[in-house]
Amino acid sequence: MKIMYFAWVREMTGKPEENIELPEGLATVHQLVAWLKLQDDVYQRAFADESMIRVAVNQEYVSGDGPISNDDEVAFFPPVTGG
Amino acid sequence: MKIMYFAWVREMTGKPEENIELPEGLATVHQLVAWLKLQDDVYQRAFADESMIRVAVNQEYVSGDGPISNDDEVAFFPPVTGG
Amino acid sequence: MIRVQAEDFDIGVELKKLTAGDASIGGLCSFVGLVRDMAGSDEISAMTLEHYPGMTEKALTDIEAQAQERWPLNGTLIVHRYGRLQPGDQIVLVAAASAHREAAFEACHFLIDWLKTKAPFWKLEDTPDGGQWVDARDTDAAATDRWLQPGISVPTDADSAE
Amino acid sequence: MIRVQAEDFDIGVELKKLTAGDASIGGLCSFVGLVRDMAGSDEISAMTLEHYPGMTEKALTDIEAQAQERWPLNGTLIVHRYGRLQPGDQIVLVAAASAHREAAFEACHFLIDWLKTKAPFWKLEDTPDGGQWVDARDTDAAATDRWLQPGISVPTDADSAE
Repeated sequence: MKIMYFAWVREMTGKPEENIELPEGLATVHQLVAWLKLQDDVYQRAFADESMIRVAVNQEYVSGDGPISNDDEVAFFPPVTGG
Repeated sequence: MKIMYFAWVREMTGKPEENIELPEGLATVHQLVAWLKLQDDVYQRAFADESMIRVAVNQEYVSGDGPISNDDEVAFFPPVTGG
Repeated sequence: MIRVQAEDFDIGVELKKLTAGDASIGGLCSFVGLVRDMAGSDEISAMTLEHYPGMTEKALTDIEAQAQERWPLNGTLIVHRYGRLQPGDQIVLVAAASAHREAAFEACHFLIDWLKTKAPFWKLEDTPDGGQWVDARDTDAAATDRWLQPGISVPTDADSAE
Repeated sequence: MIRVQAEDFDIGVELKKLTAGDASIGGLCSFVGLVRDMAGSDEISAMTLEHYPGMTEKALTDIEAQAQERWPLNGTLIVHRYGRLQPGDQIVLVAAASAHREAAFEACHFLIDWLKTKAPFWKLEDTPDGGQWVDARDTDAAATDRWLQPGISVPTDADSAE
């Protein structure tokens, strides 16, 4: 699975993207985030307030209970501020 | 007094403008129109439906009871269709 | 800034002039009216725009002043052509620049709505049946009147940074 | 038509391309967003626009498609820049061309409102206190939501020739 981070989420995780092997049993965005938080403090801090995080799976917005699989591109970022 | 005509009002009167000496006693736009209609059939026809005519005195919109004087520039035209 | 002219205009050049040197502008809304080749069911091969020199400039200046009174604007622009025009030709450009996007949109919309019922221009269309003066439309009068409703909100400076 | 690019754009050239050869267009509404030198009380010396390549193009294409579904449009355009920008620089251009003026205005307004809450761009402002990520604004969310109201009218072709 490819995970991407943008804006201050990228700054807090310290990387624009990473590739992981999605562990068995992780089926939703929520579960992925919970698992990441267990791996390292930087994810704890980046995802401290999940209400400030938006998620896209394969470049489409999804909610926290959106399904994920190991072939997906998952992106985490703050609410957008373009225009 | 300078009187100007635009668009189909101009076509019906047959002239873009004319200068007249405003007769004594004509104090409003309505009275001027009534007097013009007495002068020639072309004004009868041009002002047949006064609801279709807009009036400006010295380049400002006025209603039929707007005051006029011999020094004024009075213009008659249809509802505008620019833009 | 208002201008009445026979010549065509370049939107890019006009808008550049309007915003040049003012970095407090956050939004610029513009509208261009063009000659359509169809009006109702008659085919239009060309049209001629007549106007009332002198009063036209006065009316446009007044419309601009009213927009600037209603919204916090950094600049406004009206360029209107007269004379003979072909389908596809530009007729009019209106634009409003503001710190805020809503003000720019509303003011620009106001400019064209008011211009359509207040500026002394008249369209004569060439049709297969000869020249025909365009009738004023009730929808234009309604579009003008809506800006007279007390309910029309003028955005405040406070909560809508661009 | 959508485009995401670092380079500046020429409004006049872009709009010309959008309307060229289509004489059934009666109205063209456009909006340009520019970098303001003030946001809130902090002075902005520059900003950097980050985006999500791939998803950005998808999101903009989707926003355009939705506008074209809601209004009778002859064409739409979104050009959005990324990278480092200075006060006064152009950030985004949206435009909608239609036979009818109301459709052009509403669609153009819709494009920028939706873009502001749906397209994956993020602004990092240089301030005297260092780089600061711009917060999303409640007013932008509200501006987006208003297009979801059932009361929003889509103009019909019948009674509003340009």
